[in-house]
Amino acid sequence: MELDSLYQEVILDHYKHPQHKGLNPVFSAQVHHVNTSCGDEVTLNVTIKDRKITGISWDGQGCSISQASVSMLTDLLIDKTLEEAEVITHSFSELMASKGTSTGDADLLEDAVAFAGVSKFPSRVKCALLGWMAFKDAAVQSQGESK
Amino acid sequence: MELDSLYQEVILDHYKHPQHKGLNPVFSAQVHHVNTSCGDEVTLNVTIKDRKITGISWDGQGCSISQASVSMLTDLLIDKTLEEAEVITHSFSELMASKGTSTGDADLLEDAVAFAGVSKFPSRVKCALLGWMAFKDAAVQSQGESK
Amino acid sequence: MSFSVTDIRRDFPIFERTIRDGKRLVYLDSGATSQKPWAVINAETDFYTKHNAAVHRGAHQLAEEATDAYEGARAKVAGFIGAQPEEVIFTKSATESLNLVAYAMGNAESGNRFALGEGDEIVVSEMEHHANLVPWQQLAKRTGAKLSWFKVTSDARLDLTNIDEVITPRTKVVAITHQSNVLGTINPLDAIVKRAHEVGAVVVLDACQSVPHMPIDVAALGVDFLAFSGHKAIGPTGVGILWGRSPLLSELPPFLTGGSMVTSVTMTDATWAQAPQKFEAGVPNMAQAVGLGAACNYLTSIGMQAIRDHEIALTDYALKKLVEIAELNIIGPSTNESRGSTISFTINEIHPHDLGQFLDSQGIAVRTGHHCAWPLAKSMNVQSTTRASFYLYNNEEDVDVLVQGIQSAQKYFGRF
Amino acid sequence: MSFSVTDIRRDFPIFERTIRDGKRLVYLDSGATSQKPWAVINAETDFYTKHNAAVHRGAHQLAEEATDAYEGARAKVAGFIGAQPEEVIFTKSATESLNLVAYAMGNAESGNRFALGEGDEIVVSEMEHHANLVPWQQLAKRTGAKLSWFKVTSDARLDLTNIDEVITPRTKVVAITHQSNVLGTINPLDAIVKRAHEVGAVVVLDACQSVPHMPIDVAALGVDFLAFSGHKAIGPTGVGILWGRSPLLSELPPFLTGGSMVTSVTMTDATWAQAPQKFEAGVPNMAQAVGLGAACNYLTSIGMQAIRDHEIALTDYALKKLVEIAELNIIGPSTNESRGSTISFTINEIHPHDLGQFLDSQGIAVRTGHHCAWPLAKSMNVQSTTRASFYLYNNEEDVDVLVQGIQSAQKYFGRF
Ligand SMILES: Cc1ncc(COP(=O)(O)O)c(C=O)c1O
Ligand SMILES: Cc1ncc(COP(=O)(O)O)c(C=O)c1O
Repeated sequence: MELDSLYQEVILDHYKHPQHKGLNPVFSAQVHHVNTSCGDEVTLNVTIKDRKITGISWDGQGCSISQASVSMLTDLLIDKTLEEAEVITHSFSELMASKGTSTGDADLLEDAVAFAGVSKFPSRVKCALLGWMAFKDAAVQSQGESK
Repeated sequence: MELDSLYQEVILDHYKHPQHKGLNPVFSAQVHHVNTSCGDEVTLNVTIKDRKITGISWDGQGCSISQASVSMLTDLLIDKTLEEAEVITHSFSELMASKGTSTGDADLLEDAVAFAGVSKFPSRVKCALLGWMAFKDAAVQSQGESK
Repeated sequence: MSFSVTDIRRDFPIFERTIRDGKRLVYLDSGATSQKPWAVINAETDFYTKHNAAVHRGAHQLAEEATDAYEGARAKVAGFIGAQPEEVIFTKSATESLNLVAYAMGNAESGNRFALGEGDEIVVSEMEHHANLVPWQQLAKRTGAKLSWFKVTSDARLDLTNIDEVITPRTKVVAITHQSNVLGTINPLDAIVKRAHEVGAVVVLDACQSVPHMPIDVAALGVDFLAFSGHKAIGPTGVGILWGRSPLLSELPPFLTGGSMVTSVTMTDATWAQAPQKFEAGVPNMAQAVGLGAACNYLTSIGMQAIRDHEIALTDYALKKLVEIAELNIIGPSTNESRGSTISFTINEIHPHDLGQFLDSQGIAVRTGHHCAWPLAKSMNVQSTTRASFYLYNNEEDVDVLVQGIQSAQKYFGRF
Repeated sequence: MSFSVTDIRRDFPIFERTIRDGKRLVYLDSGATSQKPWAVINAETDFYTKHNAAVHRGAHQLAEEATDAYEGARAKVAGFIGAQPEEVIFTKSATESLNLVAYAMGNAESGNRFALGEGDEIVVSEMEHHANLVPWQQLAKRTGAKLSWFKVTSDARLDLTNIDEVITPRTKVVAITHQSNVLGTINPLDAIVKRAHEVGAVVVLDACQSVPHMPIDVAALGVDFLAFSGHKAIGPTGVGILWGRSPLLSELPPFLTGGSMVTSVTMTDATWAQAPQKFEAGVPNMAQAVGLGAACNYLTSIGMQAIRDHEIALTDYALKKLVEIAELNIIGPSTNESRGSTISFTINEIHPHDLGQFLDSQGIAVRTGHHCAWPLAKSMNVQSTTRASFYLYNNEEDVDVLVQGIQSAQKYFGRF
């Protein structure tokens, strides 16, 4: 069933056992993003020190894809530099735009390659990207502040 | 040719030789009507004394149907009482609404039965009625004033 | 019985296609948009292939035929809702119809009964679709009028207990939905109309979810304006209706301006034609109007009361089956009283978007999300729901497939 | 030659019918609305029969396909005029597109570059269609801004001699037609765009009569907004386009409000989505957008330059033949320089309405009247004209039939 390529076990696992969920009151940037077509939302508290992401905590409401994606994002990006994060973010965005033609760079994306199947469902790509868009925003904001 | 039923000789004759055209500066009501879909216009100066139409003069610009119709209207209504005029106006309106099924009441409408053919051309009915609608307005106005 | 879903489905070509891997299409998203019968599609084609010309303008045969077709469609729509043709305005959608009234009121100058300013009030409700909420918010902002609203009770009904405080002598307009597109709730209009007219306010009815599904007679409703969309009533996309009482349409200033809605134009000024032309600037959506006329005829041939009865029976059946599902919560009246066939629900542990996706894999089309009624979702304390909405081409088998689909989804997502 | 009117006509089913007593249809009213090829009609039918669903909303396959079709159409239209998809807004007509800009500017609050008030100026011209005149008159009234305009010269051109007095440092917007729907005149834009941008004004182009007839590249034109109607470009009725530069669309407030154009909504407030969604409230005219996409593809397959060349040749031929007719006066440029294939004229002694009626009896469809450009008629000193407008499906034979028809009319009405 094609649905299985969307709902990979690792995705549902992150959905049921989200990582770094629960907002840390200390942060260098806070962003709140909403997927306006369905109402899914995520709040990210990001802490960046000397261009290094020292912490991401989050809260949110939404479908398994959007919530699992934020959860994996935290696993992937915490302790990375902003430069490394940008490479990963870019790679994830490209995977999402691949319409099912890419399997993703497992070295960079690790478990998040499970989202390859999402790219076949255009209406769900937005779900998977919600947290990543929020992170981009947070990165820009905290850079602005550190200047 | 069906066109001949529209452009009866008597209609084109009135168009080329309009009756009572040229505005009389003395009147009890003046009205200006425009057919907004084509721009045809007519101004009527109507004089009514003791519920009798003693004079109608007019000026206008427009197609043969609209202009001939006003011209015939003046011939028909001058020297009639308002009650007689209403009967004639009503009869003419009915003829116009007949979609080609009526030949018109020649006793009442005289030459104006030539407009029977117009009723087959829905877009021209408005042209034929332009002067008659203006007259109705003028009659109402001058009654209002005489009260 | 004369009401045969099998026969009706044959008139709707989309049911010949399949979904995903050859699944039968179970279309339960008519609340968003309805499917179209050949009668409607062919009416548009017929217009384009035989009578296409700009209406009200040309001195040629095609223009005459196009005008007849367009005005004939207006008469059909008028007959369908018990109105006079000159009270029926073709717009592009219910959204435009509602914006039309709101903007036109904003154009009214003082002295006009529609003129609004500080101290005046606009009343809506918490269960409005954004299309019947945001235009009024904006009108309030532009004019300084105050926006107030009816709340929704915990059993998904309009709270009218404080009607006299909500609709006050300062209220100029009450804009309310006939049937909620989320809850299915059908609102009682009598008390609202009575109170509104008592204080001299007009009632604008959002009838998007009622006109397609039940017999509507504008005279009997007592409201002053009514809006609906063709595409939810088996009609084409790109056409909506605004109905208004004649004397009100005469007093209401125009909205869109341009060709065919004027009586005279100079470089600095213009005067307006009578309604409905006053509200139909430009070359209209002729083919779509003609298609909507055909839709009204089709619905009439089936019978609006028959459609309503069919949907009541289907809703009965669906509610009974759905409440049996463990973990399923109906968001809306769980009884079949004063409600339409739109059923929204949530399922603990499965997000609506995931449920919708799973159902889609089974060929079942539902809608998920806030359904363009965000404040309602907040007041019902849900972020998102799954909505199944039924229409004349649905039957009990569709309900069964839905119920099975939900149960399979519970298994699928419960596997860890 | 690859441009074959015979082949093209075969694609347009309406040419299979006859007029009055079996006369061939000679359709010379494309300035009002154009005929539709099967490619367009079938695109709409295909949407309704296979992919119909509400776009941007559902979690099901039909909704995905409908979204692809709708957004695909946007990309086609964008490609057709050299724009980016997100700069292309689907409206119901050019009339709505122009009203959109005017109303949205009226919604701008002080600080916004579009905000207008006393002391500000709006510039139009005497040759505007009512659709590009009345909305600006109304905006001027609502905001207190002043309306000024370019005059038309006796040889039917825009009088730009006083451009620096007409467009002043107080001018906020210049709304101008690309090609007059009466005169056929194509207006030179460079000087207007240059002067407008010099003073910080935006240029809104009414491209109703140009986009269907010549290659258009919005980047090359230099204007800021551009409006046209689908139905004049062999597309469906009920769909129009507003194109605008991205940064301007970002700053311009919305017009119609409702579903799908918001990012969040509370009972009292709402925030807006990005363009183009910000300007497309409600379930859009999906089938019509798809039809317009097909129209763009059809026109591209014929070639817009080939169409322009064909019309230039046809206009050459027609002007030459028409000026030979005694008593005929061309209302518009009598040479073929900077003009489209719309030719208006009067004939001494025969009123346009009577001429149009006579031509109709010969199967020839022309338009008569003021053509929704009343101030222009007054400035050209005519009450009404007859207008023949050509398109890709017309040929020299059509011109010959028209000329014969006019001559017969002169005999017919000259018989007394
Ligand atoms: C130059 C021009 N502008 C605007 C319009 C209005 O277009 P529509 O009626 O399709 O909205 C037209 C056609 O009627 C036109 O010719
Ligand atoms: C209750 C209600 N009102 C208004 C609308 C808006 O209708 P449309 O999007 O067709 O303009 C809808 C549907 O989307 C609706 O369900």
